[in-house]
Amino acid sequence: MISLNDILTLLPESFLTVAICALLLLDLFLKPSQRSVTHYLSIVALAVTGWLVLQHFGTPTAFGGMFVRDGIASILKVFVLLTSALVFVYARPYLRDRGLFVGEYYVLCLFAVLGMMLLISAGNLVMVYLGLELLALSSYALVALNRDSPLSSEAAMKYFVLGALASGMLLYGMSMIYGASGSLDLATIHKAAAEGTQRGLLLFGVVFVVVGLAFKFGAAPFHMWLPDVYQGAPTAVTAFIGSAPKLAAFGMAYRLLESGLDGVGGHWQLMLAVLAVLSLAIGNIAAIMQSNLKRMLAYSTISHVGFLFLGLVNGQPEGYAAAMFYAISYALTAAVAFGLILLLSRAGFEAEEIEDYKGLGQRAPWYAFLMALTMFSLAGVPPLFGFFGKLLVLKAVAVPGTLWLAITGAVFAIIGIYYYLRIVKVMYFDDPAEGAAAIVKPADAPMRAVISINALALLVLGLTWGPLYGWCARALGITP
Amino acid sequence: MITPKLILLVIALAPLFGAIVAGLFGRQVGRAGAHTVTIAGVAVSFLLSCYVLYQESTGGWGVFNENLYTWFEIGPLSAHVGFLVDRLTAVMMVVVTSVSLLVHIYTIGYMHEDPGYQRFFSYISLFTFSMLMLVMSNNFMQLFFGWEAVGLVSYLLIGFWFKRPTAIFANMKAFLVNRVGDFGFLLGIAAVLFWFGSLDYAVVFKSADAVLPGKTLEVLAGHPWEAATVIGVLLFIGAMGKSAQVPLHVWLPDSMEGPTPISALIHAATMVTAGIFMVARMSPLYELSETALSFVMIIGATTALFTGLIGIVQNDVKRVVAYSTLSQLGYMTVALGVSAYSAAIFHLMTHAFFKALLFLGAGSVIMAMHHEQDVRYMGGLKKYMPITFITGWIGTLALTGFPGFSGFFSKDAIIEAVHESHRFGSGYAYFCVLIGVFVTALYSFRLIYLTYHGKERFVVEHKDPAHGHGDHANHARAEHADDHADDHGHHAPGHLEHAPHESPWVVTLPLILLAIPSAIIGWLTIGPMLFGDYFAGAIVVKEGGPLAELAHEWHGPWAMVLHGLMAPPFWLALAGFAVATYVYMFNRSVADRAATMFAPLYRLLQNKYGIDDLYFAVFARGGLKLGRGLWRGGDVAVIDDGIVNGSAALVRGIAARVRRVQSGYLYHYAFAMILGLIVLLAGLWLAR
Amino acid sequence: MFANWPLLSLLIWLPILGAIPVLLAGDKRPGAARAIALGVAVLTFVVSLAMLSGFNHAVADALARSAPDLGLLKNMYLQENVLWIEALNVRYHLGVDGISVALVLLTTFTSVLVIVLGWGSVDEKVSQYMAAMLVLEGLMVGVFCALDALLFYVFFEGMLIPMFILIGVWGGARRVYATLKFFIYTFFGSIFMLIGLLYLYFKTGTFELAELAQVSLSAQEQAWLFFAFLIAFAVKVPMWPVHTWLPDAHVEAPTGGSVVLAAIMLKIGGYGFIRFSLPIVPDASTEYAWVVIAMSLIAVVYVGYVALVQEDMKKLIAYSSIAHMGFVTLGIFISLALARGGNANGAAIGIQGAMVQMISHGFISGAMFASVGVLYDRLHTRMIRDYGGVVNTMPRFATFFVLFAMANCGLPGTSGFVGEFWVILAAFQHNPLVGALAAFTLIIGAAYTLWLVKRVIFGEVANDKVAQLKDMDARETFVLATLAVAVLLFGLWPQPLGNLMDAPIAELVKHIVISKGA
Amino acid sequence: MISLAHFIVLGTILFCISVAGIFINRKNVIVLLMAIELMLLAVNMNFVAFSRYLGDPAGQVFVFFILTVAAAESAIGLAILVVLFRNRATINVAEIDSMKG
Amino acid sequence: MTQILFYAFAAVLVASALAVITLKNSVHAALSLVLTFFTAAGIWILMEAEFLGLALIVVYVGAVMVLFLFVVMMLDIKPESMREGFIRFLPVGVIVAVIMLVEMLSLIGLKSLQAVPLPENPAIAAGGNTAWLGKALFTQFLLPFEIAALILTVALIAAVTLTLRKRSGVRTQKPSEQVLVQRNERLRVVKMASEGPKSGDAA
Repeated sequence: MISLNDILTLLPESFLTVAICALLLLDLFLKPSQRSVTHYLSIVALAVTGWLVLQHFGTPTAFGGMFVRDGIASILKVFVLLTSALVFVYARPYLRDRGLFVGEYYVLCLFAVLGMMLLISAGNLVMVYLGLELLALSSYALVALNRDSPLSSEAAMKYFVLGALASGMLLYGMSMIYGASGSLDLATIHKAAAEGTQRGLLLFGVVFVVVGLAFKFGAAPFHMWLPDVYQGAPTAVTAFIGSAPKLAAFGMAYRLLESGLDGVGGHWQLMLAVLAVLSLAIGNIAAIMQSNLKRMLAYSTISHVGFLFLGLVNGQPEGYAAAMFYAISYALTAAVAFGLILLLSRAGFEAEEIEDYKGLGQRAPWYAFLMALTMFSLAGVPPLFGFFGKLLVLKAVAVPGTLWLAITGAVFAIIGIYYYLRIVKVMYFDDPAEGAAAIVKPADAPMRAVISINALALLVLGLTWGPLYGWCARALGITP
Repeated sequence: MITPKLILLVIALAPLFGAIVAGLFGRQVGRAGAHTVTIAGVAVSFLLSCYVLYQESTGGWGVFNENLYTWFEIGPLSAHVGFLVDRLTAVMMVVVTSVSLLVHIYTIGYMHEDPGYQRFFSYISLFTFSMLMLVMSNNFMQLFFGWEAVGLVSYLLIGFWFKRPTAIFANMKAFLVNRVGDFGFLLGIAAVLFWFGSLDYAVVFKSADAVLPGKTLEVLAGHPWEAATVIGVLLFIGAMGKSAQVPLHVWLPDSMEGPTPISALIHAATMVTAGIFMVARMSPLYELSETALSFVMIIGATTALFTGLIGIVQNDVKRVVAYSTLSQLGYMTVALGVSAYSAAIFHLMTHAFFKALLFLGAGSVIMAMHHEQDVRYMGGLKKYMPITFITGWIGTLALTGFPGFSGFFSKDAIIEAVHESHRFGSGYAYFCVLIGVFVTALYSFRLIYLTYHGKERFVVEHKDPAHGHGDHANHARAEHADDHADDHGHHAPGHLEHAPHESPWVVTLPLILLAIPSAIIGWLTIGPMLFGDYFAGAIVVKEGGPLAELAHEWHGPWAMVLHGLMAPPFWLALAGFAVATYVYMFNRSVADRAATMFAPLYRLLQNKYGIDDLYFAVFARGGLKLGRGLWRGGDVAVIDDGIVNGSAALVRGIAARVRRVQSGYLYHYAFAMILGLIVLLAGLWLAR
Repeated sequence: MFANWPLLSLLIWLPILGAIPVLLAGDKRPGAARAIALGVAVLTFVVSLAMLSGFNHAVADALARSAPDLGLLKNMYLQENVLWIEALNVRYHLGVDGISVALVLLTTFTSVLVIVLGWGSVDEKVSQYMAAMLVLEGLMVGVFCALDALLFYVFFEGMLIPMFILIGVWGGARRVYATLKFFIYTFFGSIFMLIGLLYLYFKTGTFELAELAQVSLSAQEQAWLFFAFLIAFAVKVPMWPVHTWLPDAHVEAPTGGSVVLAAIMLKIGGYGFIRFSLPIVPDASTEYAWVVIAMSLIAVVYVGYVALVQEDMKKLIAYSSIAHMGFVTLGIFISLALARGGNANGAAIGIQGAMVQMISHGFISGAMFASVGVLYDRLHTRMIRDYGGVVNTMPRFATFFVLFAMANCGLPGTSGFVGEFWVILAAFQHNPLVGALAAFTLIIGAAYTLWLVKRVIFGEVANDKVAQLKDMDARETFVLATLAVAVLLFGLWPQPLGNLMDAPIAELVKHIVISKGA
Repeated sequence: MISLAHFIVLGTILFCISVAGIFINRKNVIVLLMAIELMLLAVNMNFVAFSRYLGDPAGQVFVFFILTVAAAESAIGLAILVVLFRNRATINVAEIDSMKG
Repeated sequence: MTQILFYAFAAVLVASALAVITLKNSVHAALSLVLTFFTAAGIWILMEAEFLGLALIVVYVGAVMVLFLFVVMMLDIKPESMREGFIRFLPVGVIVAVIMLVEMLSLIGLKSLQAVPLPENPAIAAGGNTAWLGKALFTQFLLPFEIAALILTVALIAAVTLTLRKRSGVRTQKPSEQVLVQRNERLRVVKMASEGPKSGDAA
């Protein structure tokens, strides 16, 4: 039966739910001019939730194992909330310019955040599924948020159909796992997998589960939705679905693969290795040819997912810690990248073609510098944050047996460096195109402050990433 | 407190001081200041050198061997700056400083119009310093320093008139050819270090007998080489470069592009003899390898004869003398080859005087002829410039080895030594040196006659003031235009504004001062130097060296002169003299007829056996071709376009294909997913 | 007195942080930017001198205390050792021995000159240029001080960013191609080293160089690691056949960039061999020494010939740099072979030669590029055919140029001679044929250098442009004169360098003879 | 008596039919949605069967949730479809390819 | 008996499923999907999952499919235009589907499944399938149940956000305004001067 503990354990989520509903109602009575209230309140809501997440009350599990609250969950949630808040800040001017500055954006985003939090804490296949769907359904709607844009609706359509297909496959896998282990509870499944009852059926299910995961991450060959959605969705939405959900996806992977299917690790690790190599290859190679920055970032995401998978293929705590660290670093970096696109775009001008960045170094030195930082971080050049993610992941696989993966990763990292450098090249080495105005809006000081801090954090964290990694490591029970 | 050390330091550093003052502060001290200070410096070191020679000869000092400065010291390998002064060194020092001093004085007259006056003095003093360091060195390291330093100075001086294309070509050529020699020389030093573990003469020479014999080096499997031979040959390659031995002789004739005093000092008297000195110095090592010595001898003999032959057909005054220098160097080398080292040094000394004399004489003529160097436009100069004329004759007699003159003693001694030698190739060497005598006489007297005797082949015209200092550019490009002789350059060859006249005293004085030793020094010094044990300790010769043989029938210079009158060399020289006299005094047409009759031979000599052309084709052009091939073929084609940009292009190509997969069609996307699923299932299926 | 200051950190961070005020000065006020930059650079140089004295004191103390020989890479001075990432046991561990000190001094010294050079030749985005230079300096010093492999790697890679910008922004016509080539080439090399380091971490659980030097590895592991390191450092040196980035980079880079690149960055490759390959994988290094030796000899001969035919002065000098760096690698690996052959003395000579060659090449190539820069600033062309007879209009410049040229062909009395000479001596002891091929540089080196001099400096004034040339101003004269002094000083008095590096090299030699096969 | 296998096979067949449907059909998005519904049906079939044979309610509860979510999903899907149609005046999949590469 | 029923249902199920993906007309496809659901429900009821069987019919046939048909009508797509190139892709689809079917069946391992015994239905003990499910749903699965509610909310918001739009130029009653109307808005009393002849302005 439900105890107070269950409620307490679920307090952050419960609070967020209440907050969302409150916002939803409040928003009805706000004039468009007062929309900022929603904006700030939702950020506050995220902040409070974050604070609650960090409080140590409640029990490790609640609702009979339905809900798990462990270190990993807290870390991932905190960063989910953080990146979402950042995205909110960055998105505001963009939304306002395009008449998308509506309550629904915030409500749907918050629902998505809630979905992520539940997904991260899922202790049961049902919870995984529902969390996933809560996230997915909100995302579909968000992508289509700009109702008058053909691109958005097309993107939404593709996203929706493929997403539904993926979750269908995931469910099919779950059904098989259920059939094999006789339970939906991940802990029980873990036991069953370890004992090897109905192994054949279980493995059969695992394949579908991995497919579902791969789709959520956007790993090749289940990545097809990603470029179109990133490009088609309003940048404010791209920024959202491009950053935080990667953390959630990692949480989901950890729950399903580690907490659930550890017993059959050998198999899914091999699958992940294959997907990782594919993603690295396709992501990096396809990104070279892109002329649209959002699309290029989409492909780079795919390649980063490949790297993240490298962390999982060994099924070791170090590997998970590395992958988690990687996800965090990626989410923060992606937030800046999209944030800068949002910052540089203005009414009637999406700053999403790479050409648009010509000579930015002269037009807006500071933002060009931030963008350069971001690109070098994504490329994995020390001393920036992104490098250390790669470092940890490579460290996880640079052991006898998976050395070949490390080398593959390295080789594709070299290919990858090219398109990031291309952005820097365009910004600094090319001269501004004719009539390219100074493209930074004077308004919206908070956004510019925040994004500057966020970008510089990539540098600072590059020098002081120890504690963060320590946190991840401790959460996974690694004692340094 | 005057110690030997101090004296030696002063000897070495005085010229350096002069060089620095003249070089860095030339503008401040002015012309007069420049030549005063440099001459003073050289004079000081000349006097002190004489003092040192005296001390050495009288045994007052004994052998002086001290390190003054440690250049570096890593582990076992240490290199010092130090002096080893014994009689050999002393003789060299005197020769160097004396000739240098005279050349300094001479230069005042020769270069008085040149804008680079101070620079020139600075260079020649610097050269004197380097040369002294070279000869006074007590270790291989410093030897190499001096070796390269004199090379550098010679490079700078040949290219002194840096506007002349020929000059800057010649100096580069000289440097590079010398570098080929240094290549061997350096390896020789490396070899010495390898086997002896030290670079000090004293250590090396002392332990030579103990260390080298039996040691071999097997670079090509199955072909062990004697250590002594390896060292000997490698070091001698260096000597071949410096002393312009065939086949590395090609740079010396071109080096005549430099001002004449340089030709006298560096390319006749001193620098080119560095190789000879070095081999003599290394006699303890060379004595250990018959092979090396035979090698030395054969190279020397070849040089002696064949370069002399070229001298016959040259028309440029300086070039004739240059080829005679080559041939004389060949004689010295032969002497070394038959381990008559002291004979070589002896000839080196005499040659230094009379060859310097001839060069300075030639310079004086050239001045008189307003920098016309072609003998075909000279003749009958004796009435215009008597001193030059007389000294010229003395020099020539010395060169051709007229009994009594210094050249006679040294050259005869060498020929005799070769005759005595039984070393492999000595027969060939003997033949070469004998014919060489005839050839020498021929070209020497030809030169004399063409220059001083016969009728004048130049026209004196009085130029109208209107045309004179014409525009700088056009005749600066003209072949023989010196920048300080503009107003002559654009004249048809053999046309002078005003009659030639005797040179000023600064020029004639050195001629006279050089003529004296050229004539008599042989008579005075042959006794001790060759047949006494003057060089004992400095030069090591195995038992029964040819000179020892000769020493038996040695009865003083007078006897030698008498004996010389019967000996084949004298008659050969006489023959050469006769031919030259007949042809160039009485019947010029013979020469031309001979030229036409033996056209192929004539052309062969004209082209210097085509060696220069060969080198240019093979090494210069070939090198460029090779380089271009490696660059375009290797770097650009294979590495860059092939591998580097190629892989980039490859990736781009793949990318273009990969893009096409992302077709934008929903069902393709779904298809991809399902395909992925199928593949994974298949994988599992196989894994089962 | 300085011995217990954090001098090394100061040396690293002073320029990096100094870049901030320079940037703040902004491109609007180039004067201020230049002044601040110069100030920072000079200050850094002064600090590095303090570091030298501190180092000497420390060494003296150690000798006085007759401190025990702790083994390779443990006898480091002015150490700073802070835990950086405790989860990975990565340490912010700095320290110097003679080798590092020499290179650090070279870095700080060159940086000052580079700033002075940029003073006049760079006139757009001045503050950014100066800032980039300073950051670069700091990172390079870091590379030479790092005793933790990962820290080393961070500096090693971090350097790429400012250099990338320097070439790309202030470079010539094909700068984009050149700078991308430079970046990707180097990145390509280093990433494999990273994997190697991670593997070592997996084996040992530490990135401490000193620890890594002690770990025992199987022959196969060593082989893999050796090649991982080889790629990284061979690209940096650069060795044939991975050298093609250098000519392009040099040609396109601004003068300052070229100088830094040639004078310091290339040295990092050689330094890497000495710090990583030899200590960590001595056996594999011995086994595959022939590979490196062969590559080096090719660099000397092949690249020499390639240099001969270059029409672009910078390209020519770039190729000559490759040839000269060939001596560095040659010396290092010859010595390894010698040491294993029981000839410790020969080995010492070889490594000394390599090190001295690095330092002197720093001066000479720097000077050569600076000289070309002087010409370029006037005529804005690097093509040899556009010059000729420069001596007529720029006698002072010509004097310096000839001097540096002579140093470049290794004339005794210049620093260029010392290193090459020692390496050749060592090479001969290893194998006379190798010695001969190495000595071939005497000829080919002289050939391309003197031919360059002949065509550019000597001869009649080639064209009116040359006729209007002005001789060097005080600033340029200062730079070249300083370098000339350095070149001659170390040519005539190499002993200080020898003393500085004797001890660590002796240690290294002692270390590499011990096989660590597991 | 019918064995568990029967139901699972049936589910599998349904699954494959829906998969086939998804890319045989290259025109009509609505049919795509229907195919997905079929897939869910296959999943449900499995769950029901397993839950029955395991005697465990969880399976059937899961089916209950799946039905709920599927309803919501199709609501959103159709909404998107309507938006798409408004923008494009078509739901022909073959014409919806403005983003590619 | 049950077997026969099962096979019958199964046959219809598969057939109608095939019809769904092959029929030209979307409406027909939707209707055959309805049929599919009916048969599926039948099979479930055979399996004693009565509640879900009925729920399937209610939720799907009652709600979802109606929604589908609604949309189909609303978008009125020409059937014939929607089936071009159908034949072309049929073989591919069939092949892929068959491959998958083979793989899946071979992987599932039917042997072991056939061996699974059919246990006594615990629902009966719990007082019927519905009670059995209800108990689980409201105890163990309470949290998911709540979340499902949230999901429906999201769906609601999403659907409204995407589709609802205020059309301009459409006249509708605004009751709120009707209620708030004031008297003086309805009639205005105009005061005006009384008419009267004046001296001096007779025309």
